[in-house]
Amino acid sequence: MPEASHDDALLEVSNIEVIYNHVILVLKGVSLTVPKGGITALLGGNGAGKTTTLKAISNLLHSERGEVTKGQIRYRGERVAELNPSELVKRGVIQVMEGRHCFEHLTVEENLLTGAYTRTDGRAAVQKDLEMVYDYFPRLRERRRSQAGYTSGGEQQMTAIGRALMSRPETILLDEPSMGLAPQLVEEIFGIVKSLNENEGVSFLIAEQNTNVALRYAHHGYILESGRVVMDGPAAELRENPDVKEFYLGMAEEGRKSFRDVRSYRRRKRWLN
Amino acid sequence: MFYREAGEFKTSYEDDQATFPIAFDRWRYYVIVALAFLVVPFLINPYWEQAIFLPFFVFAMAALGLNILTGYCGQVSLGTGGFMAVGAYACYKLMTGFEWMPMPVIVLLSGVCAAGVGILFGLPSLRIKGFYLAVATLAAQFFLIWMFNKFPWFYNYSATGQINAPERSFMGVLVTGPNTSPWATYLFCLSFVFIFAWVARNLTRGRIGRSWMAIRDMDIAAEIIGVNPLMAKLSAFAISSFYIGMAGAMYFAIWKGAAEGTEAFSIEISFLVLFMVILGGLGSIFGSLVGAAFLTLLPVLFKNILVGQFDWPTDIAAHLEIILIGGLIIFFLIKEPHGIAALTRIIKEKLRLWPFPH
Amino acid sequence: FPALSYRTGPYAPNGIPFADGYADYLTLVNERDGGIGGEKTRLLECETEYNTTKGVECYEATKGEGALVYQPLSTGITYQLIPKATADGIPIHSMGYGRTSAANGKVFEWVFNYPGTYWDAASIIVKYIMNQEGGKDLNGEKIALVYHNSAYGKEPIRTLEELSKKHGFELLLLPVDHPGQEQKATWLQIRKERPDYVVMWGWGVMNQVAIREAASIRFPMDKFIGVWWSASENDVLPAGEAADGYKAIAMHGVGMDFPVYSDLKTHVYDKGLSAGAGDQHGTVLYNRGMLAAMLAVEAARTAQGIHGTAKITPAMMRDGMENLEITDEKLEALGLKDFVPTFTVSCANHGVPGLGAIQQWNAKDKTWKIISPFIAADRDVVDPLIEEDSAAYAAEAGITPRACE
Amino acid sequence: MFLTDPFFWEIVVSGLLAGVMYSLVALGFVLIFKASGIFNFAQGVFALFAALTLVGFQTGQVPFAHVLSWLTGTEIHNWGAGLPTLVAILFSLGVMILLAWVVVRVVLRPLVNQEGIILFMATIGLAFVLEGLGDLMWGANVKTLDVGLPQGPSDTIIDATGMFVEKIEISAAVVAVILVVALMMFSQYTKMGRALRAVADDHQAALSVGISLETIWWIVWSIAGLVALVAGIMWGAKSGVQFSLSLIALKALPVLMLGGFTSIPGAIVGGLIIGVGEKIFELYVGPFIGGATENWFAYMLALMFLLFRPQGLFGEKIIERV
Amino acid sequence: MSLPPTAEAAENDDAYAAAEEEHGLNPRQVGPVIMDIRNITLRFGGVVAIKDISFDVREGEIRAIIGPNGAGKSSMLNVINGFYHPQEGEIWFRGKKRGAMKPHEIAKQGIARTFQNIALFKGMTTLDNIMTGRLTKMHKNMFWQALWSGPAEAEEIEHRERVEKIIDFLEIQHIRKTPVGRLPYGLQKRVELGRALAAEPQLLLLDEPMAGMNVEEKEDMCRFILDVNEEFGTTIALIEHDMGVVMDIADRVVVLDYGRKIGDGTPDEVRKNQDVIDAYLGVAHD
Ligand SMILES: Nc1ncnc2c1ncn2[C@@H]1O[C@H](COP(=O)(O)OP(=O)(O)OP(=O)(O)O)[C@@H](O)[C@H]1O
Ligand SMILES: Nc1ncnc2c1ncn2[C@@H]1O[C@H](COP(=O)(O)OP(=O)(O)OP(=O)(O)O)[C@@H](O)[C@H]1O
Ligand SMILES: [Mg+2]
Ligand SMILES: [Mg+2]
Repeated sequence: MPEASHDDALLEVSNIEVIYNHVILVLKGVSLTVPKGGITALLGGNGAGKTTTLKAISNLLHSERGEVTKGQIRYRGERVAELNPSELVKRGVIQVMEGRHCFEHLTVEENLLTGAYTRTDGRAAVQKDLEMVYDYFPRLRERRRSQAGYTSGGEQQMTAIGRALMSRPETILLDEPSMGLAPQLVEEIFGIVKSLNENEGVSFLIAEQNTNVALRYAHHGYILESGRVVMDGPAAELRENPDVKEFYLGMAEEGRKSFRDVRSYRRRKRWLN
Repeated sequence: MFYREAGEFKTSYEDDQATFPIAFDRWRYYVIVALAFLVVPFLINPYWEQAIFLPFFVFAMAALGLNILTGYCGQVSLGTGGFMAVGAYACYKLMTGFEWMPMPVIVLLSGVCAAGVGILFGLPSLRIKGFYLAVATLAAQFFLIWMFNKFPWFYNYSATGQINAPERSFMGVLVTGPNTSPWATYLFCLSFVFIFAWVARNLTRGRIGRSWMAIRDMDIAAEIIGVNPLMAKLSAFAISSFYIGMAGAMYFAIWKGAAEGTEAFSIEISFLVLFMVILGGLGSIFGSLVGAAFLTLLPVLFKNILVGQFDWPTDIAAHLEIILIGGLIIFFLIKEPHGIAALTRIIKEKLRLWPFPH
Repeated sequence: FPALSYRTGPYAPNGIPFADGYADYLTLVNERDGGIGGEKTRLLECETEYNTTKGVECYEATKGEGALVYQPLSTGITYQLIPKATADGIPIHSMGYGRTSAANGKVFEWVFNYPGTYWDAASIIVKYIMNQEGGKDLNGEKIALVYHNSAYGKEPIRTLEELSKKHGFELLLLPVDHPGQEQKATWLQIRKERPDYVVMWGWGVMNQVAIREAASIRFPMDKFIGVWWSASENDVLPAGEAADGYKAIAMHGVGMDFPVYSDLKTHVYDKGLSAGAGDQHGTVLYNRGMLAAMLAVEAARTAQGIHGTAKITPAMMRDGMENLEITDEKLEALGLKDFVPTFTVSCANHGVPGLGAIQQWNAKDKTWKIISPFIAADRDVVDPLIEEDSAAYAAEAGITPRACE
Repeated sequence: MFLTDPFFWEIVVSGLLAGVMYSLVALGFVLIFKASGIFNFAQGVFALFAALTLVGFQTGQVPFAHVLSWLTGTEIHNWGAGLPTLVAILFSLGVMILLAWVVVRVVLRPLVNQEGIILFMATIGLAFVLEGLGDLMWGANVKTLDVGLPQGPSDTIIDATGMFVEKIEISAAVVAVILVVALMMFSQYTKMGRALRAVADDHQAALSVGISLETIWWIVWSIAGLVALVAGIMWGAKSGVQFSLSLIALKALPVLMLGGFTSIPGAIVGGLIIGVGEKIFELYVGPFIGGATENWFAYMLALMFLLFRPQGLFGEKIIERV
Repeated sequence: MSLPPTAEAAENDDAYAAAEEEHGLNPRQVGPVIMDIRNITLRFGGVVAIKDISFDVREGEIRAIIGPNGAGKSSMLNVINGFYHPQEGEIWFRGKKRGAMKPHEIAKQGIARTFQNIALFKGMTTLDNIMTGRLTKMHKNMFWQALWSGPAEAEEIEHRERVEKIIDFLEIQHIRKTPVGRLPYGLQKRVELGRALAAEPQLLLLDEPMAGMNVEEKEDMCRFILDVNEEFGTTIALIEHDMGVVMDIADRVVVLDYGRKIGDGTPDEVRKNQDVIDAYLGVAHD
């Protein structure tokens, strides 16, 4: 897989601190860069702060009573803090939120169309992309007329992703895209990511629990633990790192062990001492 | 560094469930109660009684009730005024019907009547949800008021439909009628609010409270894990209207001494109480009290400052007062949508962390 | 002198002129003759928004400050205050509103409602109607009462029922709920029942809508008579031309052609002392406010006379009110000739004289005009009712009526 | 037996017309609810405020005259000359748009993503502010509003049918129909329409796809302002412009329930049903139970409907899913 | 781990032997059929979510339901706990045919579940959420509740103790008093499991319990599920998209595909089933 060079950084997060409800400190100085045309993976356990990071970038925090208290985020050198979410989308940054967030009263198709809200290049183009999305997710074509609220978890997940694609973004923030999707769909999704990235030069920042897949497709990876970046590097290297192996890929030295006989003690993570 | 949990070791679940797990809070609470019961009665004068304390107690009671329904069980109701009216008229009929009945019993029974009506108007809530329900409860509001105004039996066929509270004494002290002494009415209402705030606290921390909150937060899931929506919702309506009914009874018999359905229990009351609940904090007993205090004091305060101190023309002052109150409400909602109670909680959390920012 | 005015809320349009009139007259008294018997009067205005809770709060707030007499200005508030004030020994003057049976001074020692009560008004209106119909009884005639569905609106019902028995007319009761913006049904009812006269006990927006609706069903305006609270410019103006000919009962003269206005101009308006926006002069309710103030002042004078002191207490004020005497000379002197009929309050009767005239609206030059002499109420209908009701109250409140010799 | 009653049809007609008047107010509610899930209780006060402003411009009142004269001791209450009606209407509309902007900025933006009830309360707070402001600006006395709409009963109809129908209500009906059609067009055939519903469903998701809540809200609240102005004119011409005008909101609520909070045609249909229903009940049943039933009957009627259709006649179905 | 084994666990043992030879299952306590689903068909207007599906769940086993997105898995769970009412077919629970029942009645029968889109009570703390799981087991009436001190408190504490055991078991002591709304997704899933366990169900339905977890957390989750299954003998039916997990911990797997049942049997059988590979697994799973 080609290593995207780092010099032309598209998105720069320089040690941000995020506080919810004025008291809960969640991010304790996170810095990362998303290079133009790169796929960057953001890994980390529950509560590590992945979602928070993405929300900080797409400026959705204040609606959750959270705020960036330190550091700053620049997109193409522009300070994100000064832009409101819709301006960000106009600049081509779009987020797929964790846990679906479809417009439940709208039909699947209407959901997809709202994705094209900021677009100005005429109905025809939009229609074309709609077809594209349906080709990616045939299941959605079948359910296009039914209210999103009544579709299955996975269908909602597809809808959410499709909706993001509809805005012809140049940077996509994916929060746990694989969640609740059938295995072959997961592969397909990342296939789509790959092709968009290679053919259309779309850059990705992907928060993902499915480290296995994520590291296979990403160029560069960051590992977040309780609000701090504890490790980062080219995906290939990370895949080889013993800790990553054990804790994120579930491979012990002797290879993948069955979920039945996982030992209940844990080796202490090296980077924590 | 005075506000600490450190050194607060909970050795048993009792302590852990205590209302005030932190010693500091506990002591402050004792002090306040002591002041309320032992000191204020000696200082109180008619103005404070009429303009501040009685309104506060009455609305605190109503707010407790509404908070149980709206804050804990998530059913928004705009029928508060109507249910208060039920309490008031029940109280009137009881007072005039059974002279011998001791006042506390009358107030309780008034609550019971209201509870009955509450259950009746609670039934639709099984099918109707959210704002639809909220607006639907207005049906109760308007219908009840109309009824009390329409059928002379409710106001003992008096010429104008006014109801006046006859004099009644409890333990040899006048508690209703024009000749009561402030401390008597004060203590009477205080005791009621005190006891029932405590009851509310108990109800909401236990089994019933949890089933209410479950319904509030996600009714379908609640039902699937075994909460019976019928029981939960109706019990919430019943208890809530019971409180509101008692509030109505105190409102009429002890505070106002006379009332006229159409005016005294108008829809404004419903909104006022809802405000108290929301500003104070949905799903918080303490919040109900704070909210009630806040919204009963505020207008009096403004009036006294604007007219009393700066002696502005009353009308300008009055208009300004409305604007200010409206503004403040919005301000608070923005500052902390979950009410003053939540605000204090945050402050506490900050205090715990103090002197560190987080 | 506390004035529990209401310059905001749904009824503000009526509250403002009254309050202004009340205030301006007291100012006049201070400015022109340096107060009452040398004692400057002080006006304690307190905003009630026509809301009992606030009203009571006002009462409690002001009673400490040497309030001599209360003008609750709302039937609701009056009912609240009657027991309180009686207990505190402060007189209430509910002028043409409040609890009618308070006219019985034996029971309601501290409450006064001269110069007239709702029940008087009801019977006066009926009398007037009889005159219109040529003085004979109203057998087979039908009178509809359109009333504000509240304590206030219900007041006249009892009297009218009595009168309908006596004069054999049919009474049709049509309540209108607060606020009364929608009265289509009511007026359809009227179209259906075709009453010969419509009497209205309305308040606030209800009046304006009623007059409109009446016009729009082409009900003859001169057969549509309102009580004195449905008799202000506010009520007729919105209906425009349509309101022409609408009648209402008046307890006092209308318009500005009373000498007192010249005084007001010189001593109050021109000094920029006029209360409120100062745009209400001469309106019906402004005059009513003035009347209230005038009566209060005269009562205070009387009280000073009786007790021979300038500084009077509420109790003395009460005596003053009870022995108040309004004579033509007095009115002449005050520049209010023929403003009100003369009367003398007595220990037993706090509701004298119970006279009222009929005023009619002229939409062209936007003025009211008194079109009848002052008519007396039918005492042998009203008085028994008063007796009865006050007796009931006495029983309920455990008052033993005092003997008035 | 009703049908034989000569009055029955007149009752129906006047019920329908009354219904239209309710719908005018209900429309404002629907718009805002549809577009943001906010139950805007201030709608009634909007109508009052709009009407007050209109009269103010028409008669050339000086805003805050009373306050000014109290502060400065001046006695100006009137510019002397007022504006021609049409201009005045445009100006008032401008004011409403400005108001909408302020509301969005000051009240709504900080409250993004809060539960409905919080926003609902905020709008009540807003109502208070506007009440006070309206009185301060233009004074609390009753004002007559005349925008030159034909007044009084229409003779042609009387001659034709013997029914008394107010001209102004006919114009109200016409205006209402136009409004409804226009608004339906707006929410059906523009991408706005879809965006509105999206916003109502999920503020955050809407933000994330780049819908600017503020713009949407500003537009919608402005339109609601326009609707309020129309309602204010119609009701104001009927009963004079004064505080009570704000209470018409209460007349609109049952209409909303019945028609569905999210449906524009629902507002009209609901209005008509309520209007006719309450009139018939008042006239045929009312007399036996003492009259003045309209207020609660409207609500009871709506309640009955809801028991069968919890989302009202045309409201969006409430999604229940785990 | 120290909840006393429930009655079922005990009675399983005798059924266990029989069960073993009749299906050469791995030697685990698998008893008689506890739930039998017969010819269920579920339609939503046009959509047929489930088409004539039958399968059974045996006492004490871990039964996995897999299938592509929109196959009808969650719907099936909704049918089982009475939230959806199938147009056709019947459900037998513990040998009795189930009539029309409300979800909360079914819950009382001992069926608990977790949800795909987390359905925790956002306004409450972890502790309270799990306590709600025990509502079906608490009975003190309103009067005692109002008094609190006395029976109500005693009951509360008794149940609190059991809940604390579950909290320890799931290793979520540190968030005991945190409002669940603030918890990260993965922990919320864990709390939800706790809430279901609190009801001490006989049949536990899990809808994608491991979605949104990394391997480490999945391992924990598996351990919890296995422990529950082994130590309380709780029967478990779970939906999961992670084949690794399913193949490892499930005793038997049923495969749905757009409403149809295309496979049923032990993991190995299913893994080899060609339809399943085409419809779902894509590449044959390693
Ligand atoms: N609205 C909120 N208020 C308070 N705390 C919050 C809020 N949202 C998240 N948190 C806290 O922030 C921390 C990080 O949450 P976040 O959702 O970013 O983690 P995550 O890496 O996305 O976890 P997961 O992989 O489970 O989604 C968590 O500990 C959570 O408790
Ligand atoms: N209440 C409903 N109304 C209409 N259609 C529904 C409803 N519930 C489910 N469906 C449809 O039934 C099908 C099955 O839904 P279900 O949620 O069971 O899928 P699933 O197997 O859980 O998929 P996933 O793995 O993505 O969760 C889906 O196509 C969905 O759109
Ligand atoms: Mg996350
Ligand atoms: Mg599912």
